[in-house]
Amino acid sequence: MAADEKASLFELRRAQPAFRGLEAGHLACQGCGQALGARLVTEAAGPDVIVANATGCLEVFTTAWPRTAWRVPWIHSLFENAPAIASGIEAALKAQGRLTKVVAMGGDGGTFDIGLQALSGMLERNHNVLYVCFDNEAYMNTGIQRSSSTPHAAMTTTSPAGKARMGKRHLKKDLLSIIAAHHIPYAATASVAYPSDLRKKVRRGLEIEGAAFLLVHSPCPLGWGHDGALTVEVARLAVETGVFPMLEMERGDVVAVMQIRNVRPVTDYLKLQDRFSHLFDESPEARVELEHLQALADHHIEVYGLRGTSPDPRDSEGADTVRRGGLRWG
Amino acid sequence: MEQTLTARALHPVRLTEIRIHGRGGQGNVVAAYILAQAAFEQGRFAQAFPSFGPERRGAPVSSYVRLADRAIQRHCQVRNPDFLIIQSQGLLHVAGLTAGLKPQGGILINSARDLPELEAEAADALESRNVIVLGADALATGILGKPLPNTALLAAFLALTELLPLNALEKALARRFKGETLERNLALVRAAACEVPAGLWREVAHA
Amino acid sequence: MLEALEGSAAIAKAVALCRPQVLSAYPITPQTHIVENLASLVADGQLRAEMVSVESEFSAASVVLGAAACGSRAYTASSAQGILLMTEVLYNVAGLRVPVVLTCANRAISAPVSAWNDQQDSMSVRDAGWIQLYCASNQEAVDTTIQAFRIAERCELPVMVCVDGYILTHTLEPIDIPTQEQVDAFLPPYRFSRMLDPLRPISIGNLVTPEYYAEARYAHHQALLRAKDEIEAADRDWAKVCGRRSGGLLSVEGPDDARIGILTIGSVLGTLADAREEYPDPPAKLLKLRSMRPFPADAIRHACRGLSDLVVLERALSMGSGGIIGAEVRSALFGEPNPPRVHNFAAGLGGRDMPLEIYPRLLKAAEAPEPTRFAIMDVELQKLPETER
Amino acid sequence: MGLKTPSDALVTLTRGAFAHAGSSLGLKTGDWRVTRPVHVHRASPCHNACPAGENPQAYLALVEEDPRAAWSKLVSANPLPAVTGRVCHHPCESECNRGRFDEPVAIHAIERFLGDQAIEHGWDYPAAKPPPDALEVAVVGAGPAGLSAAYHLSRRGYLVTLFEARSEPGGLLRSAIPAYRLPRSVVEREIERLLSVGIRLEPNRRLGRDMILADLEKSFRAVFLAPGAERGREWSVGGVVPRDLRNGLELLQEWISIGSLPKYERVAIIGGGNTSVDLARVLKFNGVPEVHVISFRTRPGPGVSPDEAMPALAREVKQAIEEGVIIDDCRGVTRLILRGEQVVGVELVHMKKLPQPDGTRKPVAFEGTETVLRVDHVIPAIGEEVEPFGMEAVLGANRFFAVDAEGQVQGCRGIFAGGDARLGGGTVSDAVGDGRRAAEAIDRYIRGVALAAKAAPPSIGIGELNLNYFDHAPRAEIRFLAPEERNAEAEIEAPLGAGEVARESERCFSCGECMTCDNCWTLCPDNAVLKTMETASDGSHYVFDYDYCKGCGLCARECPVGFIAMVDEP
Repeated sequence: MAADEKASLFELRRAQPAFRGLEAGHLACQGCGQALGARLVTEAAGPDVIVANATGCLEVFTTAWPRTAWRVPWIHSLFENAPAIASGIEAALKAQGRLTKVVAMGGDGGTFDIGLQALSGMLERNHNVLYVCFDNEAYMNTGIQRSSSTPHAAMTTTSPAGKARMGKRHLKKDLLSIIAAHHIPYAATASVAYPSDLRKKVRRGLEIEGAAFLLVHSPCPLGWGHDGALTVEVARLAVETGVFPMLEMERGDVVAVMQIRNVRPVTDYLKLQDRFSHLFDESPEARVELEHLQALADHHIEVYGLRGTSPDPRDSEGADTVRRGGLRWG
Repeated sequence: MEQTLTARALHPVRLTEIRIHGRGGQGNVVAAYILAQAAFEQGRFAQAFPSFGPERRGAPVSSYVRLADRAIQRHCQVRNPDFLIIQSQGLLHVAGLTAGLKPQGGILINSARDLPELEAEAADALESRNVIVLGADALATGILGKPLPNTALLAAFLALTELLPLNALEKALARRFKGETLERNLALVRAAACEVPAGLWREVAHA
Repeated sequence: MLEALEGSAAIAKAVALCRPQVLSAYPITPQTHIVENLASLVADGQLRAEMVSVESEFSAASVVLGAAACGSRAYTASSAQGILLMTEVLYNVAGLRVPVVLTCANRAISAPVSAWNDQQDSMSVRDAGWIQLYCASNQEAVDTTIQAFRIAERCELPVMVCVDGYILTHTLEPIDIPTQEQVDAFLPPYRFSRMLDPLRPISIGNLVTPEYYAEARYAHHQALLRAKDEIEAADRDWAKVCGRRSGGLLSVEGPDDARIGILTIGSVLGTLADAREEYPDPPAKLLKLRSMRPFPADAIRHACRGLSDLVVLERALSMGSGGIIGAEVRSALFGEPNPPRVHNFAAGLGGRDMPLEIYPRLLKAAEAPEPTRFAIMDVELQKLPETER
Repeated sequence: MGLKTPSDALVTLTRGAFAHAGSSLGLKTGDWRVTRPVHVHRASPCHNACPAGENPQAYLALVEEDPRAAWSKLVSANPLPAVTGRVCHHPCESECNRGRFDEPVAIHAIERFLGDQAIEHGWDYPAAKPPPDALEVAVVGAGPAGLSAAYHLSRRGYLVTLFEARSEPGGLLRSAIPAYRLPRSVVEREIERLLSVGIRLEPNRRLGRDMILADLEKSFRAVFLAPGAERGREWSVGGVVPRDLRNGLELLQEWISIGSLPKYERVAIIGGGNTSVDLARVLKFNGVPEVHVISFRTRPGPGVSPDEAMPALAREVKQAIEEGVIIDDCRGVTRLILRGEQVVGVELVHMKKLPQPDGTRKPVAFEGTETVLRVDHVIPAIGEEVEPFGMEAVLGANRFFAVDAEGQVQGCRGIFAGGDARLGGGTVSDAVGDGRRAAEAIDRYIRGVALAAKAAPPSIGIGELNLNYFDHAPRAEIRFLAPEERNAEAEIEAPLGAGEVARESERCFSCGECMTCDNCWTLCPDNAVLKTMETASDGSHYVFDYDYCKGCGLCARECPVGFIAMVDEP
């Protein structure tokens, strides 16, 4: 590439038609779902936003000193206190009369497990903060250890498959129900496979006065064992199989869902990922776990009424339809 | 509070230090551990450790091996390796890749290209170095079905330096793999070993 | 038998050989490979134990406290931020005199965040009332872990086995793994005198009024001081079984007539041992401090007799004061007839490499006209703006 | 917050180790790559399938925003869209990838819409008048091939003299395609506008009668022969021919020009092409009670391969059946039943064209399936050949011109041929394509430049598209006059409205060509795809920043149109 083009690339980067939340040069693995999710969320929220980030992959791969990929003011303290840090920021902004938005971010470890207490406190006090959890379903920064968000029967280094175990024994913690019990104004789930839906929910969470929570399903190629190029495809299949229900809640009640137009069998989703490879070795135990995961997905579909009745532009196959022309429809 | 550390002959331990370069997810640490295991199988003393820090898939990483004639007590970084093994030729343009390599140090590179091409492309890293190129990806794909270059590179390295006999490497592999995978890896070891001039780096290794 | 193993894998095997019944852990670099290896031993049915994957280190320490109090041998491991998060529980486990073994894979403390090695974490909780033993190699880590269970259960005091993160935990080297028979011969089954048992119900963790609190502290302090003998005995008895010593509280190596001594702790000892062979003069003694708590003051006094200069090298510091081990060594030597001059240095903070060349620099410092009260010897001031130097 | 990019030189530690926003740019993660994404222009199936060489993907991309720009893109290949939009067999639609998703895009209707808009609004052709001193080229025959050649030659700056034997240009467009398929006004106005680009028309000038080929060769730098195939091929059944035998094409041309037809009761038309079907429908419109079309080929329909099917357009055959024409497909005539010289019937037999051991394909009659069909007239419409008059020297004994890859008549430097007169020619769009290719060849010939043989790149199949990003949508409904309302004059197929055209163009998958959907820009985890508001060097609106791209391949995987490919690091 000619030098002048490089210079123009540099100017071009500064003249992007929309705010870009995360700058290039961060150290995420190739095809990282969380890097994609964080960029989309920050763009929908920014630039007038302050981010409080819990320890985790996102924090590590964006801020190796002396550099940071964040384009917005950003603070990391510890693993278990991001919601409390955000509460402090929100209180200060309120005291100063500033209208800047506050977004707290964490991985599933930092949200489902070590930071749950601080999160509950923030929600109970109804701070005007949007908490975004990027759920890659295990402790990825420390090398893929099990978290309470790891799906049942998934293999991690601390819930390995062996003669006496078939991956994680327990079920994925139903964090949404715990969030619902706090009766906060807005809570939702979203996915990196549906960027427009994700952006809409971020804006919705920020517009609403009071606490809001967003769970973003973000595949981890390394931890889930798939090629970096498949990240969006895997995320999409999680939605289309009912494994990851797309919901919106207000005051604890489900008010809207993304309908699945053609429900697909869970194996379509599982077979792309090495963390479930032990379920495909034809053994009886493997068969039981496959049926169990299918039952869990079917249960989601029944409980949340996910099966679409007729094609709808907002359902699982219409929501990401592209249109010709720039600035992808919001 | 008696003397506890066994008395040591007072000549400093003679070490051969190797630095292996690769990308996150390319089995870079495994390569170091296997080479150390091979030395152990041969009754020699060895130490192997990764570059400490978070490894990201695709990111350039390095790992280190020390071989010695008696127990290695030190626990510090390798600064002036005797040899480099470079698992991905794309790394040649990463700044300082060959920094610290001893003047006589040999560089074994996994690449499909021939030496002149590589030297032209990465002059500062390779000029006035003795470099051997091995098409490990192709070899591995042919035998393992996947371009995993580490086993082939280790076999070629041992053939070049004769630091350890090939069957030491085979015993080390047997600890890690079994069945079909082991057989293919052993075949790959034999194939890769005869791709390079045997003993070319003997003197350097045993200097 | 001798195996080429990564430090963490060796430690996990040692723990398994001690027949723990409850393992609890929360992942944190660089401790993760230990708990991962234990998890696969459990998953493959080679270790019948309950593996409790908790939601934070605070709970990891709490789970092993509960398990040990209830009659099961329990083990956990952590690093840096995890150690600080469980500090409240660490004081509690010790105060309740419950025998638990914890591996601390030493790592620097945030902020700023660092995933690399130094000993600020275990040093920060040295007053929590735990026994703290530091390992100079992965072989010592295996032997010390096995000894730790016996020490803890005889003294009814928890033991923290400190192993340098990455430098030891992630390094593969030949390590002798004892057999189950050797460990069973050395380590009897777990017994806790004040076990929670409906047949002999007792309450643990009572509120203590001012009338008795001081006595509780005194007893705990005395127990720690008496533990010195138990630490030496464990090392001797284990050597009878496997033929190796780990250095008890403190061990000394080097020519008797050496006038210079270097006292340090952890994996740097191996590097200095190799360095002594490359830089034979002036001759120097290596004083390997293994037990940080209880602090072996008299052993240090004895080892320093005849020395003109003692260099204390450590991998942590008490900000606003200086060296931690340095201060404690000086206080131990106070009142000695002609004590050596004590030069105190910190180095290797946040994972900075400590190469062989550090040894000659220490010797040169020992011969300086004025002893260095305290300095971070490998700091590079040009990396700081003027105002911060 | 300024964009700080600390160089890699020594960096002083900030208090509390804070970092400046966006300073991650200081670390080039580009060296993580083993493969890299690149833009790859791929031919769309509709482009490769179009005999006239159009690129529907290109003009469908513009039609909603700027119909005029879409039209000029369209006429850069095919100058007669209003005509071909109506009469072409549109292979573009049968190849359209969307056909295997829900329904193909109604490309021909949009092509017709653009042609009609151009005529209505008088949009000028993108062709400057050639200078008076430009080199001169002669074109013989003002049918679709000749018109197209003249147009493309004129665009390339040649002064074209277009000789037409008849009094008016258009060839078969005017003489042999009935108005209900191709209204007279459309032909006349589109041809008139085409000629206005600076082409000199010389009507009533027949080669051999008013000028001779040798003169043309002398006074023009090159000659393009596009006389069409006007002479009906010899037809008989075992040598037997009825007395009053009339050729199908002549009858149709006579009706179109004079409007009179002989009185028939029951008629059998032999042949499965457009001429045969058009004549049959015209006879039905004129009240002939029973009209048969007999062909050994099969009636076009789903699952019928092109080489087995009747050459007539599938929709025309369907309309003909609706209007009462009887199609006797897979039938051959083995005997004429005469009373004296008058036909009273034909003997039909099941017949199919089958591959022979020597590799050719020949019709085979199946003995034992003979039946008798009572008719009073038999009309052969089995195709035509070149009327050699005036071109004997060049045509030789052939029935069609044999041309080389350049379109030059074998052995005749500077003489080119195309359209129905060329061996293998056949449809209007083929003729338009021949004209364009001939113009390019003539241009190269005059400038002495060799043919740059470049095969069309393979078109991109549906497997290489990411269909998750398209939602099902029905094809625009093409409305026809009800059979009972149809007559020989009123155009049967209704046009699409502007709104329908816009929505239909949105159904185009834009195969192999960027549709600026922003997917790559939106989904790059590394912010290594940069959007350019003005078009970038390769015509798209996105640039890969290889300083930072890690080569994960996500953009290539999620590009709906297969415009991004992953290639090994150079």
